[in-house]
Order: sequence, then C-alpha cells, then structure tokens
Amino acid sequence: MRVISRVFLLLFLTVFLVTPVMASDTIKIGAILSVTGPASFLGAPEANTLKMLVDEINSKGGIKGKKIELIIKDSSASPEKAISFAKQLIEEERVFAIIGPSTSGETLKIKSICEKGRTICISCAAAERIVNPVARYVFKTPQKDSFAARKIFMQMKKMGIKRIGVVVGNTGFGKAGKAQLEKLAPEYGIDIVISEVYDKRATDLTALVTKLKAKGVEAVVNWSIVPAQSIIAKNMRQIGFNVPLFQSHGFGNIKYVRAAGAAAEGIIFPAGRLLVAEELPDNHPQKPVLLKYKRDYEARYKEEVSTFGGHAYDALMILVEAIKKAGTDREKVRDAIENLKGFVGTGGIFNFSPKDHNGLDIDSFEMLTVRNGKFVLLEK
Amino acid sequence: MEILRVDNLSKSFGGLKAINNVSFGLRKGAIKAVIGPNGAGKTTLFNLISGFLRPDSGSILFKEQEIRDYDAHRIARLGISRTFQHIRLFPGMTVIENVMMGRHRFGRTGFLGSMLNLPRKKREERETRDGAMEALRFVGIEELAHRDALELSYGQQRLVELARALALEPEILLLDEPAAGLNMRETAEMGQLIQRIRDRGITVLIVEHDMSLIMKISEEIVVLSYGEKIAEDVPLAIQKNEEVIRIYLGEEDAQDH
Amino acid sequence: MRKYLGIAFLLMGIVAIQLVASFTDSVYYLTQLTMAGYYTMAVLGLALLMGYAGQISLGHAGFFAIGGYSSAVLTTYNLLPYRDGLFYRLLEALQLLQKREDLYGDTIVNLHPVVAMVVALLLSALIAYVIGIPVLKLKGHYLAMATLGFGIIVYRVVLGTALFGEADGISDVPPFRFYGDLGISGDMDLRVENYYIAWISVLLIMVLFINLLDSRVGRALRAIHGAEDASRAVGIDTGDYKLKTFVLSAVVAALAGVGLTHFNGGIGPSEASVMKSVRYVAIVAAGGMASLWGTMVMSTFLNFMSLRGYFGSYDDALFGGILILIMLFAPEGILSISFRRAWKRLIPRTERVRDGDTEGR
Amino acid sequence: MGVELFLQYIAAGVTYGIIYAIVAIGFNIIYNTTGIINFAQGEFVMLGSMIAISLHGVMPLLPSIVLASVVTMFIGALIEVLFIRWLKSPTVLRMIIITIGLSILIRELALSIWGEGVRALPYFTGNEVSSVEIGMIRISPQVLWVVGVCLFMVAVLQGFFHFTLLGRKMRACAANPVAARLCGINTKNMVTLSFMLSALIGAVAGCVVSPITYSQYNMGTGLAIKGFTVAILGGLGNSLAALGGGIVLGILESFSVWFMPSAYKDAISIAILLVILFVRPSGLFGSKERMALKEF
Amino acid sequence: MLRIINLESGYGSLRVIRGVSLHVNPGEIVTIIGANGAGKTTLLNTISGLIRATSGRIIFDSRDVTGLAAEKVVSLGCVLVPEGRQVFSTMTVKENLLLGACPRGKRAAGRADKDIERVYNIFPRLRERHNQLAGTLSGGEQQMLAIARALMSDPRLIMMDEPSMGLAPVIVREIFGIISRLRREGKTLLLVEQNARMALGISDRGYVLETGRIVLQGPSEDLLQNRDVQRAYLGRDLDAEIRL
Repeated sequence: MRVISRVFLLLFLTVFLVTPVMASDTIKIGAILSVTGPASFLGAPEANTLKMLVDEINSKGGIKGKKIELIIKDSSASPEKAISFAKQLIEEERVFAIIGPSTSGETLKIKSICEKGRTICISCAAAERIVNPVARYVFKTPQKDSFAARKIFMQMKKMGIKRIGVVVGNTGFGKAGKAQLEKLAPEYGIDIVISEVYDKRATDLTALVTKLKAKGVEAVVNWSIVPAQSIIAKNMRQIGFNVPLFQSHGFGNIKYVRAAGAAAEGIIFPAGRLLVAEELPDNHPQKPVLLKYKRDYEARYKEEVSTFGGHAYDALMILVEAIKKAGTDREKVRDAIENLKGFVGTGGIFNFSPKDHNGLDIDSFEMLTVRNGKFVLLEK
Repeated sequence: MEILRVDNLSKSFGGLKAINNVSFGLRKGAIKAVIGPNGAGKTTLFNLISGFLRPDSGSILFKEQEIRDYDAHRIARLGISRTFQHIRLFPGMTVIENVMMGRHRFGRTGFLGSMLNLPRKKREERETRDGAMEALRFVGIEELAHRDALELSYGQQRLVELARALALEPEILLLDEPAAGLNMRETAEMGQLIQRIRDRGITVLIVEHDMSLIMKISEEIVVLSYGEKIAEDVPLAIQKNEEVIRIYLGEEDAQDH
Repeated sequence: MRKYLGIAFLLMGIVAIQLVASFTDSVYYLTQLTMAGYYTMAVLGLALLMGYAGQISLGHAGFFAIGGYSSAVLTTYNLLPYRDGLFYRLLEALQLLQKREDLYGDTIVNLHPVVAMVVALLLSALIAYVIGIPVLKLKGHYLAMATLGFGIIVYRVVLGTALFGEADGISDVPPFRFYGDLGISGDMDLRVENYYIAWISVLLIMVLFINLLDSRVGRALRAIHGAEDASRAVGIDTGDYKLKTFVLSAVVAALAGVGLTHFNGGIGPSEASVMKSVRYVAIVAAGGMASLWGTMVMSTFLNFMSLRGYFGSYDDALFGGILILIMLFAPEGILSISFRRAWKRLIPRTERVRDGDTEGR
Repeated sequence: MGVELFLQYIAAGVTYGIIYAIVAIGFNIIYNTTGIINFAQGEFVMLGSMIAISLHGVMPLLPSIVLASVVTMFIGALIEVLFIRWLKSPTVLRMIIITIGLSILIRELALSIWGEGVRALPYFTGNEVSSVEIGMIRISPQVLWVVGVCLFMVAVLQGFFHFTLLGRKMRACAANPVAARLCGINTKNMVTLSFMLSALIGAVAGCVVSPITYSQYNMGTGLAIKGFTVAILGGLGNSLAALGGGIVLGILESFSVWFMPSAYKDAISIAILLVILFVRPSGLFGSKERMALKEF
Repeated sequence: MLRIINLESGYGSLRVIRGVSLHVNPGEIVTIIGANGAGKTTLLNTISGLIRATSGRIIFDSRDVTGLAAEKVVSLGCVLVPEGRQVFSTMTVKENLLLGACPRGKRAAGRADKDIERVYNIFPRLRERHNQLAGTLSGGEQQMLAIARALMSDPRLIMMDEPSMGLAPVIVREIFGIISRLRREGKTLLLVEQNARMALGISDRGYVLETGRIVLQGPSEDLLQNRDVQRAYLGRDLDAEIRL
C-alpha cells in the first residue's frame, strides 16, 4: 500500500508543479513534428527551419510588436502522441495555430481535433486527403500529389512512354502517390503494368527491380521519401535495366543524389524550385525568397536545404502573412489564409480559396533531373 | 493385486541405454525398493513412471490402464505422486501453501471462477487448507505451517515435500532417495514415516542408497545395473545374491591391485 | 478484505486526482491520464503473463493493435453500398448497425462499436490461442524470438494492407457510446467522464487480477514460475495454465486497444511496432515483474510523462535506459526496493545441493 | 519466369543471405561462449560502418575500415565488462532485456552523434552503376566483395576455432564451462573475447555492406532480427549452418517478391522462422542432440 | 600437501560443508566416502575453487589457496577430475588433451606432443581414438579422457570425484588400476567414491563424511573393518543394529 501512496504523491507533484505560464504579449505557435523516429528526415529540417525563422522574426521585433513563442513537440511519427500533443497545445497552451504534423497519418488523426478546437492547423504532410474534403481550419503546404503525378505523366507523354512500372515505399507518402498514379494514368493513356510496394527500410531491391525488368516496362516511377529511392536507382543500373527512372517530389534532397552516386544521373522528377534556385531566371518571383531561405539555412545548420524544410517555411510564413493582414483574432486570420492570394513561398505561389486549402497549382512543379551530381532543370 | 505393472520398458539418451527392457510389478499396499549403483537408471525409471520422460518402448499399466503416453500432470491426477531426489519446493511460498499445491487436483475453480470470486472458490479454498493441514499433521510438522518453506532445514524441507506428495491422496507414492542428506536419526524417522504411509494403504516405490533403510522397510527389492534389471526378490535373498554383491556391493578382488 | 485495501486506495486516488484537477482548472491533464489508463490495462495483462506465468512476450503490442485495428476497421467500414444485401438487413434488424455523419457530412453506416468490440476481443483470443499453443512450448531466447516475430508480423501486415490504412492508419473512428452521449470519445466535453471510464476499467481489471492471483489458479501460476517440474508432479497442467494466461493477457491488451482507439478516434501502425512492445516490457520490468501494483504505478507515471512529451526526443532512449538500469541493479523492480528486500538480497536465494548422482542425464 | 530472371533472383537471394549470415555468425560466437543471445549485435554492424564512414573523411578507405573495426571491437569489450561480466548467474529473461536495452541506447546514441542522415562508404571497386556479368546475370562488384569477405571470415573463424589454442579455449568454454575452468581457462576473459570477436565481425560486415545497403543509425535492428532468424534457421551456434540458413532465407525472400507484394517480405521471413521454431527448433542444419546439450 | 582447516561451504544460504578438517600427505591416496547428499562433491568443488568457501582455510603446498579462482588453483598443480565424465564433447580427444595442458601456460606448448604421448602410454585406448569427438566415446573412455586431460597439467595432487560412477565393473577395475599406477608414479590422490570397498582397498587413509561433517577417519583397513562403515556403506550386518 505504501507503493500506491508513493505513486500518487509522485503524480501530484508532476502534475501540479508544472503549470503553464500565460503571457498575452506573445503569439503562441505550436508545432508537432517528427523530429526523431522513422520520419525524422522530415521533422528534423522542419524543426530547424521553424526555429531559424522564429528567431529571425523575433529579432526584428515580432509581428505587429508581438513576439512569437514557438513550442515544438516531437511526435516521432506516432499518431497517438500527435493526438495527445494536439489536445495539449489547443487546450492548455491555447496556441494560436499548429504547424505540422510532418506525416499524413498524424495529420489525418488530428484533423477533427483541430476542427473542434477551432485551431488553425497548417500541415507539412503530403496526402491530398488532408485538404480534400476541405476542413475549415486545416491547410497544407506541400504540393498536391496529383499535380506531381500529372507532371510525370505529361513528361512521359512527351517521351512517348506507354507501359510503366510503379514502385512505392510503404509510407503514407508512397501510399498516396500510388493511388494518384493509378487514378490518373488512364487520362494520359499510360498503362501501369505492375505496381509494387516495398519496405521503407529495404536495403536491397534487386529482386524487385528484376521483377520490373521481366515485365518489360518502358519506364519506372518510384514514389517514396526514404533512402530506398537511391537503392532502386542503383539496383536498376546494376542489373543493366536502363529504362528512364522517374522519382516523385520526395526525391528533393541532395543527400539521395549523393547516396545514389553515378546511378542518380538522369533521374527525372517533379519538384518545387528550391533545389534549383540559382538556375531560375532572375525575374522569377520565387528566386529571392528561395535564395534567402537556402543561404540562411545552410549558413546556420551547415547542411543542405531540403524541400521538407521548405514546407515548414511556407506554413509559418503564410501564417505570419495572414496575421499581418488580419491581426490576432483567430477567425479573422483563418479567413485571411483562406483568401490569401499570390503568396510567394518555397513550394510555389500560393492562391488559397475556400475550396482549395493547399493553394498551389501544377505550375509550382518543375521537372528536374540530375546531371553531374546536381539538380538541374530538365528543360535546360 | 498388482496396482502398477511395468513391461519391457526402454529409454535411451543419445546412444546410452538408460533403461533397457525392464519389467516388474508393484503389489498394492507394498513397499518396494529400487536399488543399484549410481548411473544405473533408477531416476530415469522414476521419471518414466511419473511421466516426466516418455519411454522409447514398453508399457506402464496403472490399474490395467496404459499410461505410458500420459504427461506428468495427468499421471499425478490419476493418483501417482512423487518426490524428487533434489528437493523441489515452490519458492516464495509458505509451508502450508506448498502443501496446498498438492491438493490442486481436487479443485475445480478455473480462471473465470477465480476472477469473479464465485462462492465455490471460498469453499474449495477452505477444503484445500484443511487437507493440507492434515497432511502436515501426518508428517508431524504442522507447527511450521506458516514459515517460508525455503528457510527450513534440509530435513524439514524433505518432510514438506513428502507432505505435499501425500496431500494428493495418492494410491502410489514414488520416493526418490528420501533419506539423501539426512542424518542417522532423521533417516530412521523417515523409515518409520514411510511405513506409516504404507499402513494408510498407499503403495510405495522407493529409490534409496541407504542400504540399512531399504533392508529394514522394503518388502521387495529390484536391482538395476546399467539400465537392466539383474535381480528382483525379498531383501534377505537380495543380500545373498551373488551378482548383486558383485556389481553393487563392490568387488572383493579389486583389493588385489 | 485486506486485499481490497489497495483497491480502495486506488479508487480514492482516482477520484482525488479528478477533483484536484477540476478545482485547479487543470482538467486537461486528464487527457493524458486517460490514455495512460488504457496503456496501463495492456501492461497489466503483460505483467500477469511475465511476472506470474513467467513467460516473456516481446509482441504484446501486437494484441493491442489487433484489438484497436479490428474495432477501428469495423466501425469505419462503410456498409451503405451493401444495404440491399441479406446480411446488412439482418444486422439492421438486430440493431447492430450505427448510422452517423462523418466530418464532411456524408452518411456512413457501420457496425455498432459493441459488435466491433466483441469481434475484436474474440479475434484476439482466437489468435492468442492458436499462436500460444506452439509458442508457449518454447523457452528462453526461442520464446522471446517467437513472440517478437509475432509482433513483427502484425506490424508488417498492418503496414502493408490497404484495409488497415497502411502507413496512415485509420482515422475518424466514431465514439463508443454507452448511453446517450456518454461513452468513450475524445470529445473534450466528455473528458472527466472518459477519465473515469478508463480508470474504472483499470480498477476492475485490478480487482479481477487480484482475485485471480489469490486463488487456486494464482497459486498454480506462482508454482509453475517457481518450480515447473514440481508443479507438474502435483497435477498442474502447466501448458494449459500458460496458454490460458496468455489468452487472458492478450484479451486485456486488445480491450485496451479498443478503448484507446475510440478515445483517440483512430489508430496508426506505431501501436503495433516493436518499440511499443519493448516499452511494455520495460514498464513491467520497472514495476517489478511480479507486482501488479508496481506495474500499474510505473505504467501510469511513464506513459503520462511520455504522452505529455516531457521526455522530448529522448523517449526511446529513456525506455532503453530504464530497461538496462532495472535489469542490472534491481531486477525485481524499482518500487520493490525496500530495506527488507535489500537485506534479503544480500543473502542470495538458496539453490539445492548439487551433490549426488546425476543418472539419467 | 525465364532462366535469366531465375538466376538473377538466386544472385539477389545469395547477396541478402550472406549479409544475414555474417550477422548470424556474430550472434553464434557470443551465444556459444555464454548462452546469451545478444540482441545488440546489429548495433555492432551499424557502429562499424558509421565509424568507418566518419574516419573515411580524414583517411583512405582501408585504414578507416581497419581502425573502425578495432574501435568497434573495443566497444564490444567495454559493453561486456560494463554490463555483462559482473552479473552473477543472470536469468535468460534478464539477459534478453539487458541486450535489448543496450541496442536501443546505442541506436539513440548513434542518432545524437551522426544524426538521422543516410551515409555510405564508397564502392570498394567501381561505382554505383558498374556491374559484373557472370553468365546470364549481372551483379555489382561490391556483392563480390561481400561474398568474398564473408567467406574469408568464415574460413578464418573456422581456422581460429579449430587450430589455435585461443580458439580451442573458447570452444571449450562453449562445450563445458566448468571443465574449462578446471583446465585453467579463465572463462570470463573468454566471454569478453567473444564479445570482441563478434563486434569485430559485425563491424567488418557493416563496412562491406555499407556501399550496398547504406548506413543509418537505425540499420541495426532490422539486421539483428534477420541475423537471429538466420541463426535459428540454420541451427543456433553453428557458423556454417548460419551461412546455409542465410542463403536459404535470402533466396526464399528473393523469390517471395515474385509471388506476393514485397511489403510482406519481412512478414514472410519471420513466418518461416516461426514455423521452424515450432517444428524443428534445432534448425535446418542443427541436430537435436546438440540442442539437448545446450540447456535453456 | 593439502591441509583443510574448519572448512564451511555451500550454495546460497544452505551450508553443505560444516567445519571439515582433513589433510593429504605427499604420495598418499586418501579416500572420502559418504552417502548421497553428504557433501562430497561440494567439498571437492570448494577445494578446487569452483565454489567459494564461507569460512575456514585451504592450504595447498604450504600456500593458502582459500578463495582462489578455479583456474588459479589448477595452475598451482592441484587438479580436479569432476564427477560425471566432464569432457569437451564437441571437441576431439587430442583437443581435449591439449586444453588439459593450459594451466602450465606457454612453457607447455612446445612439449605438448611429448606430454600427449606420455599420457597415451597410460591410456592406450585413447591413442586409437585420437581424432574422434569426445562426445562419441563410451562412458569408460570418457572417464579415462577426463583423467588423462587432468594429467596433462602435470599436477601434484589429483582429486577425483566418483571415477567409477555408472561404469561397468570391468572398466571400473581398469580405472582403479590406473589410479594405483598413478600413485606408483609419485602422484598424490584425493578420491571421493561411493564404491567404498574398492576405494578403501587401494587407498592409504580414509574419511567418512556424513551431512557435511567428518564422522570417522583412519587408515583404510581400519575403516573397512569398522562396523558402522560396513553397515552404512558396505551393506553388511543389517537389521540387528538399526535402532528405530
């Protein structure tokens, strides 16, 4: 019995000594990101970006004189933690808005919580189901999968490719991509001969690409966000399977190019313009934004910028923009986001509307390829 | 009437024949001993009869029922109870709890009944406790009932184990070296106790090294050597049996070396 | 009645925490306490299995996930397209269907949560039974590996199957209403009610387990754990007892899964991951293998802290560290350290004399 | 399925299998001398390759691999001394939990040292796209390195265990620890040695497979599970059996991709493990008698 | 050569050896007899360092070896042939013998072949089995191998725990022959046996151990004639004296 009394003492202490401090002269923004765990390659750069931006904004005196207070919660890609954190942020911290989560599975779980809590949520996750059907308070910044798929199919049409194989990693991203590819292929007269899911931790995919080769496809589309996308490239070339390899916008990290080495040459994929910022014509509206983010990030963290960090950049900056316009009333800010037009972000130019809580169109994508170990515009 | 009949029993481990074609019978209400040098297969024989090992061939009949393929717990439930050469008490339990385990086979309450505290549970619990106390009284250690079993002396632990085996109300009791580790006085008391057990109508099969004890209490003796039965007779005859003397009691001519 | 003293304290504790939380305007702590309550249920089942039947399970999250996923699938799978089918009409006539509107105003007809729960529990019991027969014959590393393997298979299946939502898991699971609006639901207005639902369930399970352990069955389990040979010799069917304990603990884990899934309104593959199973084992170890109370306390504390995010990015590392420290220095659990025990440990447990013959092996 | 495809599958299977086998051999070495399954074995593989990659930044390939292996070996010794050596007759359960805890801690430590990024050593010969044509199939030259290094290690280990006094002492500890002590062998030192040896093997394996599989802080867990599967599949405690078990599992996995979604690949190999555990726990190549000698 | 003073030892809290004192002179064969559970094996295990004594002293060759680890005790020249044919069953006969030479350290390495040859002369059967796995030998051969392996360390005191256990009479006789031969070659032996008649027959002195205490000691012939010993261990003169 002594044990029980000890426990309750312990619980009381932890619960009631940690009381949140309320401060009214700041704007509290919560972030639920997978900083560690299986999706850390998303969450880590996102968290870094947010910290960097908030420091910058606060050092310039904040928004309308109010400083931003950023609370980052590491969910390590577990929905149950994301749920707990979302409730915590909404009710206790009474945050103004939530940025994240990093993965689609988590976002879908907290979608209704944010709706009921009337808290703006700008997700950094990809799945279209996040904004389709539209939920009043939920937005997302990454480009829609369907546009990426369309971009790829358009390119294929140009190249005269008809029979393709699709492989995806078993993540939420891969799952959504596969669904879009399969849905849109008929529109472009493309025949998906085989579609396969592989384990996100796979270390060798020779058997899989051998199967693709045997099916005699004219091109392969790989849709994933994990290291395995470099392995696919290598294994294909190693078995002498030299058809064009298309990747998704999840390939947007120079680390993957480096990991694939020579095998990355010639990979074609759609992506936002962050990766080719320097190559853009000087009059491109995104160029200054992209260059600044890239330089700042790389100077501060000594690592290459990735499109994932860009999603967090867009999320925060859209929120800031709306607050500048509408003040600190949550409903007004929500309306402001919904009506935000022509906002220049890393992912593209956002034009939100009550029906479109993503705001990006197909032009936010460029087709890129890898040449000499670098991302370049395909058309150049 | 034979309550237990072992026929052509064999068991080998790897290449070694631990028990080779052994047959004997056990008369109801008798004390029978199995003797033989170390490694002769006595414990293996016990393990076969009590279901801890499965024989390679042969049969074991308990009241004309074939039990060779039964698992140990099923054989115990039939009423064949055993003790171990190295005492095996349940750690973390008191003496009475240990002995109560012996009455397990009379209980009927299962998982559900226990969780829901059905009325039967209470009644059974009382009966179990009474039965266990009775067994402790029989071996004469009821005053130790609430001590931690593993804190007792070696001799007392032997008695606890015996009480647990008796709490099963067995028809046959298999005793594996009950006097091992006991001093002279304790050994003598153990002998008396075994005879009292027999007087209750329980048939006893005993493996023992202490020759004086065996010769004193047993009515028949089976001698094993190298896994084979080399003699079966009354104690006096065994003592005079040439072969038994040669293999078991030591060779006279060994001194010549 | 002495044995229920702890239960009385627990009840008082549950009420006290709620009152204090409500009066200090910090009622939101109950959210994480409720979630911790469901995890505690699962861990209690594991404590019974590990501490009393002596069987390790490195795949217990698998049963939690089986419960949660079954109930999630059955309560979100829209049956409307089958409304002309005979089966649908039968279910409808038996009032086993539930009609509701989803987040976007579409009508969904799905199985009633009660039916889903019953199916989930039966399914987990069945799987535990079928798996348990061969698995529990194994010992030591083989048992650990087999249960780990079971957990991995569940994880892989959940992750690779469209029906289970693959990596996204299942969202929009409806509340489990008992009466009117009252029921398991993540709705913030029902937080206090849900806190009580979860913790009264924990309390009931504690009562059932305490009754179980204080009985013929509980004694038999302890006996098996202490000396398996001797328990067979007194007629205990050790295999049967282990199997039943395994099934019982699996069902309790599945029940916890059902509860948390309705409370969270969804479930994801992380609930089936190996790390979750390891976490459960860590908690049982920290609570002191054979101590239900210790396990309950450790589970509440650690899960609460973890769900609050106090451990930040060191969540997994912390559980790994707990495992090592406990097993190195206090294999009987931290809460079991007291002077009497420490004194006892100085004099190691007895081992019987090894002198004597070793025939037959 | 054509002949070419068939052979390509076999080749892929053998590659997987040999990687698993190296991990399994590491398991076996520790298991044989101590009866412990070291669930942290996969972390040795991870540490070896991550350290080598870091060192490769400042020195050529070969010295960085050698140095990384030596460092990992000492980490292995350190782990044994700190966490295993002083325990008095720990139960199997306790050892399982300790090594699982170790594996988690090492992994999290690696995360905080190296971050979550994916790294790789360069290909020993050729690069990412080069391949060697053997008959009708094409494989990466690194696969030949993996196969070669693995077979070399198996041969060296067999030699070590059968023809050197130290190796014989270790086998003696495995066969009969009490008798080994009575022969004047310090069994505790042999246990430390077995940890060092298996850490070394793990590290070397990590280095040769790194160009193919990449290295990441969390690569150990998956490899450990596969390695253990293979160790049991072959028959726990026997290196040659592990090699056989590895190749069997690798080929089965490789062909399973043909018949069903590759997302279930791991589930298949674990299911095979479970079946083996249920029907033939001594493994494909192990004997029942030997199993009986090793009491669990 | 060996002197034990007031030795106490056991497992955990269980005291098995309770105040045993005995000594072995150089060149002697000394036998310890006793029933199962009397503590004979525990006694030998304590002397050899496998079990730590709880109190008392063990002096070997005028050196205090109490509490020394088993591997150290062996290297001093005091070797135990354990009960139950403890050979390295997965290794060959030759490897078993090579390992037996370990306690002598590096010095022995070069002489190993010569030593093996010497041991093969005592056990010609083992020479024939040279490359066979020890686990495949017969029981008697394994016992011989265990003794041979002990001899490889060139010990001055050999302790044997029940060398006749479970062996056929003809093999037992052979082993006892070897024990006599070892004594002739100048070895000192401490023997634990159940086969009391045979053991006392070849030994100089004997001790009787009962529940962890020495209850009787003296020259072997005297013990063989002792009525208590005859009754308890030789199975003679039964019923009459038992006082129940």
